[in-house]
Amino acid sequence: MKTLNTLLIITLTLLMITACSDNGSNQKIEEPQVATPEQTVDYQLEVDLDVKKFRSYYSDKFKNVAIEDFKDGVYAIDEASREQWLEIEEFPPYELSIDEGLEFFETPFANGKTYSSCFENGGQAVRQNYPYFDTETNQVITLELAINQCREKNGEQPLSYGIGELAAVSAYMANSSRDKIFDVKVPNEEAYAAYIDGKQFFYSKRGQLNFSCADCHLKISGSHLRADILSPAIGHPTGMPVYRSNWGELGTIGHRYRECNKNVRANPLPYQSETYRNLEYFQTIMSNGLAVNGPSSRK
Amino acid sequence: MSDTFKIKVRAKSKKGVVKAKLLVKHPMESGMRKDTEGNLIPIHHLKELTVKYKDETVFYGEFGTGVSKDPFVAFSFKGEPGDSFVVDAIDNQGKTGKAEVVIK
Amino acid sequence: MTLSRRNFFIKLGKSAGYIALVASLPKIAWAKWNEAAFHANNLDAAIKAKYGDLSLADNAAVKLSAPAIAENGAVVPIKVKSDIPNVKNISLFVRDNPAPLVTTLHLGPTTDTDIQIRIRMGKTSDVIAIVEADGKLHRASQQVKVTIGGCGG
Amino acid sequence: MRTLTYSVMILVLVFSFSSHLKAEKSLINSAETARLEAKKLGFEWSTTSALIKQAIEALEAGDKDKASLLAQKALKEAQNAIKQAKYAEENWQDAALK
Repeated sequence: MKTLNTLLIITLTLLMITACSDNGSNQKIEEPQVATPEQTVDYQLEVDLDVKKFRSYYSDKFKNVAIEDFKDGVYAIDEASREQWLEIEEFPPYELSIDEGLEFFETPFANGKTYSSCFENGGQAVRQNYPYFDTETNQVITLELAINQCREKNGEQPLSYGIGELAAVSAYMANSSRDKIFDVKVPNEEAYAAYIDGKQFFYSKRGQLNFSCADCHLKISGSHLRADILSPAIGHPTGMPVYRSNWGELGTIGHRYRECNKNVRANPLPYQSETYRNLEYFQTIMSNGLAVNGPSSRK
Repeated sequence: MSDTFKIKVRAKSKKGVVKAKLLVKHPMESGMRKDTEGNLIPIHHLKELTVKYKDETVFYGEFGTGVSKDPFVAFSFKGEPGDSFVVDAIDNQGKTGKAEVVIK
Repeated sequence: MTLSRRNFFIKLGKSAGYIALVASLPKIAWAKWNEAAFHANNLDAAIKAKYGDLSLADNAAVKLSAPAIAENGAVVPIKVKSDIPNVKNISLFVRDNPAPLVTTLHLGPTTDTDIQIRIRMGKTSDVIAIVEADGKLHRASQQVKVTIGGCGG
Repeated sequence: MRTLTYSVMILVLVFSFSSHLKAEKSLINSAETARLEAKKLGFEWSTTSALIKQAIEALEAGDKDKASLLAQKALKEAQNAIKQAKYAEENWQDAALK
């Protein structure tokens, strides 16, 4: 395995070197295009076009997969691993986390209030509304950020974002939202800028291995990278948070982002950094129309 | 660390046969893993689990470190909805888990 | 040799007298975990420690289902089913695990031979299910491939 | 990360009064500067800071050649990361679905 590993690294490094030196020589010199000022731009329309392209890309690539089934991640496209997954989903280990999450969710803060006081509908069946663009603070609010904002508003210390209590609360909230359909909107220009920032991250190569999210999860999704089948990017956020057998525990989407970045030997960004939140915003919009099926189990 | 661990159970009876599925919250440390400082994490695994229905032992399992983290085990026995059964478990460190389950 | 001790528990269920005994001495049940078998570091030794000299043969009536390729060696779903009568227990072994014996599941008289469990495998190996019934051992084996993942897909 | 920055600072202090090991020292400094630039852009590689740390250790152990080699490697990595960031900034749309 070590030799295989080394071989892969060498290949990828060579790729990376080529790509990087190409970057140097092929620098495009273009006049910056100045957009003619328009009265109103319908940003949602632009975004909807992107969503359409994204969906049809995966529909064309995986012809036997119904679009709504992409919520199952890699298990939508690979029958052999789907069988094992279904056996695990019969009684998945995240069930224990949902119970823990419920306990945390219902335990009052020092001021007597609970999480339910911070959320619409008492926090039940709201997962599909996250992340959203908050037009007052001009930023993307993810569910995890909202959970910690709720704590701080009620005089509690924020929780760490990757694993543990916060992930469990998120799991409980996701579970109460099962089968609700994601429909995340881009309300204005600032929101569109956040969306574009997330989109840019998605398509940008990074790390020593010089891979973008899109390289693995769009262009070559469905093919093998070592023993793994690369999951389609459509449906990435629907099953979050996720109990990964590799972790042996439940983690948030941020935990997975950081892991992915480390895999391509890029230094991960901090949890809930603006860029990661924008990436989650972009990715969730690309998965609009799919149902919440988090928490989920993955290999 | 707490002296007990959780056991979550689902049990449904169909035509007089109960399908019982158990999920045990347990780290199942193999004793061969190291922590971030390079120290060996002590072996810690589920050891025995007994299921009693109407004073009879319907299932008794012995487990080693070859069982996955958060162990899952399922089995079937003759039983009726509304009846209950008791699950008792112990690990190699003497910690215990217990669940009383009403069959659906 | 230790047969009577191993089957002690199952017999308990059949005899009211023994139930009274176990109620007064509940700790006895916990003494049964087969240390020698769980600590054996190769398959033959583990089977020997577990079952002594009981006769062992492959039997197609033992239905072992395991994935041909494990998605993740940390969680390999296994099912064992059989219609062999009078099954006392089912043991699962992974030949190439450092300790091959994974579990022994003892079944009561009203319990079906139909179990599921998730096991760990360090590498590609045979998985062996042994069913004990009427003093005989019935075996089924299957190879499960374990590949080491990179990023997790 | 903090320890690394700290050790780089120490190194700068220790060596700034002597011309001794000047080339290696400045190479390490360049690598660290480039790494911080890549980090600012959000494109730092996860491998670079370890190389710099090893270069400093090699220098402290008096192995100039090794220090120089490691620092060069780190510098190259950091420069490639910066290139990567610039390339992405200018060309990411080419990769997006049309």
